[in-house]
Amino acid sequence: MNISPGFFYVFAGTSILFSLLVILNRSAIASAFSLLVVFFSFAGIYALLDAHLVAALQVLIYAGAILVLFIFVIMLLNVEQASFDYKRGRVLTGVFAAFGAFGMVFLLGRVFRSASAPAQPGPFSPENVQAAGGNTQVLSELLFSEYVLPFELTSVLLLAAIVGSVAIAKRGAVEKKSKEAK
Amino acid sequence: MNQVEPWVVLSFCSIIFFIGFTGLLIRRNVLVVLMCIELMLNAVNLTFVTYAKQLQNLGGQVAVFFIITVAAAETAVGLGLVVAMFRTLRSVDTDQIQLLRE
Amino acid sequence: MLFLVALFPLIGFLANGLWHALVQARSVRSGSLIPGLVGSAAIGTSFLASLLLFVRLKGMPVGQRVIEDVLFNWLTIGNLSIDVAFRLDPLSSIFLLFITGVATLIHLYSIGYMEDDETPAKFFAYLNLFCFSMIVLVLGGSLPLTFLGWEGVGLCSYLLIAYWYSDPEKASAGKKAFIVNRIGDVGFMIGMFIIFAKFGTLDIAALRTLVQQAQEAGAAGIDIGMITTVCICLFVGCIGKSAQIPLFVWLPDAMAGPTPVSALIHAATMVTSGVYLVARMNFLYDLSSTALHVVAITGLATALFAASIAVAQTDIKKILAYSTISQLGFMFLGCGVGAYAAGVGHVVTHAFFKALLFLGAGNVIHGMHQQQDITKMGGLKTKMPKTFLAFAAGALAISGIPPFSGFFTKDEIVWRAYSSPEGSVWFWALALFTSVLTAFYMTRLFSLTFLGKPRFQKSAQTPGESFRVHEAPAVMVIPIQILAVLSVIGGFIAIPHLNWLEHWLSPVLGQPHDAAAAAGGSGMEWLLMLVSTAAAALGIFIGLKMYANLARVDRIKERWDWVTGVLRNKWYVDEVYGFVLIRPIYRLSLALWRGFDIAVIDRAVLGFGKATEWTGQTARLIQTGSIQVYAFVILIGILVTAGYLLYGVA
Amino acid sequence: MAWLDSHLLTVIVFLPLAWAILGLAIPAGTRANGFGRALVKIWAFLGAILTLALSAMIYMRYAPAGPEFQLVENVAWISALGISYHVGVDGLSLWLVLLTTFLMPVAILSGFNAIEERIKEYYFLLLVLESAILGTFLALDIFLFYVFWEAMLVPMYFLIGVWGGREKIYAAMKFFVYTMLGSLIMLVGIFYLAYQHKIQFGAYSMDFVSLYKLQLNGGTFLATQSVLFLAFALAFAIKVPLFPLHTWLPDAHVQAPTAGSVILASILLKMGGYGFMRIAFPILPLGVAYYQVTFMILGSVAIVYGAWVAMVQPDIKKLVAYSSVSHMGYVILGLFSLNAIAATGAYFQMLSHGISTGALFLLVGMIYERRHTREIGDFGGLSRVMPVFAIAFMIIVLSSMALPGTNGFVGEFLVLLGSWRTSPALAGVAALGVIFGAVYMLWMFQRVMYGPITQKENEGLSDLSAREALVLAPLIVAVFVMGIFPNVVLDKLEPSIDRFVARSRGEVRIETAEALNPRDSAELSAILKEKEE
Repeated sequence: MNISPGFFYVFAGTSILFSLLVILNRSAIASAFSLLVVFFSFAGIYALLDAHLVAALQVLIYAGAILVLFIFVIMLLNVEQASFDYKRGRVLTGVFAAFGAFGMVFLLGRVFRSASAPAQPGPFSPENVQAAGGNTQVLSELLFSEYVLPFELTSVLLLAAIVGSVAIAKRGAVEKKSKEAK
Repeated sequence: MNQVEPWVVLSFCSIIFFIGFTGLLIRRNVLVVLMCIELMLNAVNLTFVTYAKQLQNLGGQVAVFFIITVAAAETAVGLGLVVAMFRTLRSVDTDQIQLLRE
Repeated sequence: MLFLVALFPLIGFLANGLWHALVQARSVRSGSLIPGLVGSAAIGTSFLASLLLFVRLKGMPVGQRVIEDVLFNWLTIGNLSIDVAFRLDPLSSIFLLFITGVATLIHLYSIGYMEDDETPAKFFAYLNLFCFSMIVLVLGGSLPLTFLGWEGVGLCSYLLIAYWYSDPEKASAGKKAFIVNRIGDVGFMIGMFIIFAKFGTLDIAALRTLVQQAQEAGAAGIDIGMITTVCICLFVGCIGKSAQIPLFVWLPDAMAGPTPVSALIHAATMVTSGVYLVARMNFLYDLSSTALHVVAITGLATALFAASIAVAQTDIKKILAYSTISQLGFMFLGCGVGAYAAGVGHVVTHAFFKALLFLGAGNVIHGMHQQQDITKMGGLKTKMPKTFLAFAAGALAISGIPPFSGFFTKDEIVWRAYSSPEGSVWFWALALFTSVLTAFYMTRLFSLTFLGKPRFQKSAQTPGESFRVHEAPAVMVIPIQILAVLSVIGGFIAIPHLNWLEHWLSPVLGQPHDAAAAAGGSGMEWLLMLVSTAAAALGIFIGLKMYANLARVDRIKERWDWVTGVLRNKWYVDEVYGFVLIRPIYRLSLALWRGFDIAVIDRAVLGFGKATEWTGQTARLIQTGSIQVYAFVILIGILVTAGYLLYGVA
Repeated sequence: MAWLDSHLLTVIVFLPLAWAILGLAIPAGTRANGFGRALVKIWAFLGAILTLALSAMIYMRYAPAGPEFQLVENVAWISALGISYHVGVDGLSLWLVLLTTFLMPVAILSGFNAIEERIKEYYFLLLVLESAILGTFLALDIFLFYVFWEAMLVPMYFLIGVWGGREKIYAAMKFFVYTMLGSLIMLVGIFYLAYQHKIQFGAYSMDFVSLYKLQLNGGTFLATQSVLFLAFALAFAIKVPLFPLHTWLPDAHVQAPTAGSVILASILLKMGGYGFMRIAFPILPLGVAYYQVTFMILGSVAIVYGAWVAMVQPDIKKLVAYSSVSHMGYVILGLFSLNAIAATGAYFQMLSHGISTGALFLLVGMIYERRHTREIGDFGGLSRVMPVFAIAFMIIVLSSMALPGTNGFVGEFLVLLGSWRTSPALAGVAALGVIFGAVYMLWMFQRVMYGPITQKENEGLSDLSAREALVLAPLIVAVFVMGIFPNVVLDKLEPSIDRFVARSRGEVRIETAEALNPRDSAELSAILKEKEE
């Protein structure tokens, strides 16, 4: 694929390193910041793969919205002191999980490697996309034409998520109130 | 040597995915578990984008768009749950929530 | 026309049965007159119809004396087709006549006997049902139809023996009768199965034709071993129904029923149906001398055995019951030596005199207020003169004194036992000895009951001066007087050499062997006749002599106590059966239920359940409720599956 | 009318269900007045009567000389798997349907006084049960058959478990687990058959008509057919129930309410026999041949064993339950004899067992209602206080012990007559059942009805009421009609029985069954093929 190996390996190495930090760091807040680095590295890889819109969304939504939310909740709950030293069973699990994960990666890598290239590439070659006005424009057109129904449905999903999180977060409060009333 | 083969990118995705999965298994903090899920979702996103590039089909990127939306919704609900759980249990330890057991 | 004979008793049964179910069951006393008259009218009409049919049959040419009446097809499956068809031929006409005739008399008698009963309608309904079944048995044109009657009479016998069901012993006696009969019935059924498997038909006439054709085709056309099996299987049925060794045990117990029932069912008609069946299937028995020998030896052994028991009994009805068994043995002896006509002849005369004896005993019991022990009777000659006379005729007839009916038919059997190609001197000698015994025990019974001095005043069982022995009412006397006349003259149907009966039956039973020529001419026959008369006279003489002095009898009894004890206890046959068959089966059943059904099968099934539960409990441990553990398991599952897909296949 | 004509079977199958659902609308809870409760009972009774009337229409329409299945309805259901809604009637199903619709009003009527709690649910379940049973008998698609077969379990489970006796839960569970075990294994068999059909004919099919054409006689034909046969036979043998799989029956019977026992004994047991006749035999003739001897032995053993164990039961219902084991042994013996006479006898025996055992349970239920005990020892001398009951009881007892002239005789006689041709020895053993049948029945009758009245409570018992007489009368009439005019049944049955025998019997007889081995497979398959054409 026509991407720069140098950048790719830098980004990939960074994200693997910081991913490991995410899961190994004892402090939740440290994990969250490690995750931020991973997100940015991913955005870089997206950009390398000519997925400009996705790269932007990655930065905006993941790094900008979701992660902020995480950090906010961590701060809000202030659970730092609920420390998380790994129990003995947990370490064993980790070792097994690591072995399992390694096995899976090995298997998947073998599959990916042996998979043959597609006989007929699709119409969206970089040249065509460039000619049609760039990645963002083409993607937007697709979203509003072919994928318009799922696109509209996402709004329903988001609405449901909003209502759901409000309901969940609020229920405890309501219960508390009713308890106090009694 | 100035090419990156698709399988390398895809394998990288699977590495990230399984790092996330391992985290899912070993961490007891629900918040970190949720972060691991985000990590896994990102790995999948990257797979989509890689295939979109390889197959010259933008459907993959559209899918990523939707996944990001779903991830946002999921995080909202998930964190709401964490807050609710913290309120009742005063803890975010997964070992405390074993309601499925009985 | 023919079915009417059976229809009348059926109507009588339904009428009386409905009357009982609707009215009498609600404990409304109505006396025995109306149901009795209904029942008697039903069977009486049937008797008249039989007479008419008999006359019609007689008017036909000898070779074609068959009246057939096909009512409807009972069932048809493939090559099995059974019609409900009645068939009247000379053999069944004889049976039909005496059955309906004797039954009519006994119905009339019962009006008097059952006067004080609570549910006479039920009684007469059962009697009518019995007559219906008996008529079906005799007229049935195919084996299944005969079997219908066969089981039907067994049922009625059960119902009537257990008629006074409040007494557990009587109820048990009924059950015993039915079950022992059932054992025989299985033999009958198996006989039918073999016949159907080999000949493909169950119709008697068709079977006869087939057998004859096979015979004509030569010795190769027929499998004698199979015929022998069939004959013996059918004979097992006869053993059950006609109370032969080893299935005779039910008949003495059956005396628990009302006396008219004993007279009708357990003396005159039902028990002789075994003889009817053998005579009916004579074309099969003729082919197998093994089967004939089995019949003859069983009959002879039973005759001797039962007579020996009868000598020691004290219950008037039990004596008559054993006498019946013994006489049935004679009939089978006759059939077994190939002299079916002689057997049938004895059936007829036996029906007359044994019905007479039972009804006479009924009068005695009625007069003595349910006393049945002959040692507590005596001197009834003057108290019941009419019964006495009639009873005397019956006793002489059964003892075989000429010219009473029993003499002719019994002597015919004894003679045939000697002269027939199937017979032998031993048969003759044992039969003769049995007739001495017969004469002896009848004389004993007669003497203890009617002669001597009354012994019943002393009996503590009869309270106060209300006890008065009386003669029975007319309705109970006239039937036995008619029977007495028949017992005297009935034998003339079978006078030697004129033998009307044998000629009448010959289309069915075949021409009799020219026996006289075979065994030393008619001189021998006359000689043996004299001998047997003398034997009977001897028996009577000993009996009279002995029981004139009762004190001496008691002394003899004491001296020979072990012999009389065995005889009094009927050779302990019931006890042996109980020990060898009934109790082991009962225990085995109990053991199977508790030890196998519950202990093994149920435990195995419940063990299955327990194992499942244990598995579940164990598997539950995996369900930690921790999502992370679940996820780990998922990971392993995916790993294994993917690994298998990649490396396992190909 | 034309619409009804073309959908008669569907209407019959679903009418009770619809009727039951409508009946739920009647207010008959615990606080309802007597009128509502009476209305529920009458509503259910009317539903059953209406179904009976409709099934009489089937009887009129069914012409034995016509095509094999009549009044057929066939609608595709799950086409990908070849499953269709296919119903139709032939001689085999006709009489069992009639038996069901005939007994259902009787069973419903019998419980009018006995069931006092949750009556609406009770009658609802009874009607649902009727729908499921009718569906099982009328289905011509093996999957549809299975669906109804399983659906029948649920109402029965609740009938035993809710309105049953002291150990109702135990009995209901035992019943359920036993039956379920068998039917799950059958389900595997069903899928294998459909799969084989795809292999042989290129498409999945679950239709009986097409499954009958299967030739499961490949290289390992004996293994295939014998394993498959066992899979089906297990389900059906549990249902029948065949010794030694019978132990659920006594418990279920004893604990079930009267109507439940009646339906269980009279109809549900017949589903086992029907399954054998509809599925196991025609589809797997070689399997039949392979297991013929085994099953005939089991049948004969069941006859004698059931009779012996029945003899020593202290509880009347248990006695009747074990007598069912004995009677159904004749069915197995007859079916496996593989000839028309025995098969007809077996079928007839199923019907007559339905009538007479159903009646026995009703009778036992009647005295149970009066005395609240079923111990034989608690009775004695009832003839005196209940003479009409005694008459009815006697008639049914006689029918149960196969007296000629009653329905029981025809079945037993034909089974024994037919099986004698196949195996005289086993028929001889089975004939012993005739004796023991008389022993346990008469002994029970004697202890309950005869003798003096030993217990005070028995003195004041009332005789049959008009309703009870009405319950028993049709059964007693059926006893005699079937005994004296069996041709009424046989006429409509014969062609179906002939087809059944022709399908299920190869040339393979009992003596050659042992000699069967794969070497003969070519020969056998040739003959089978010939037979199919």
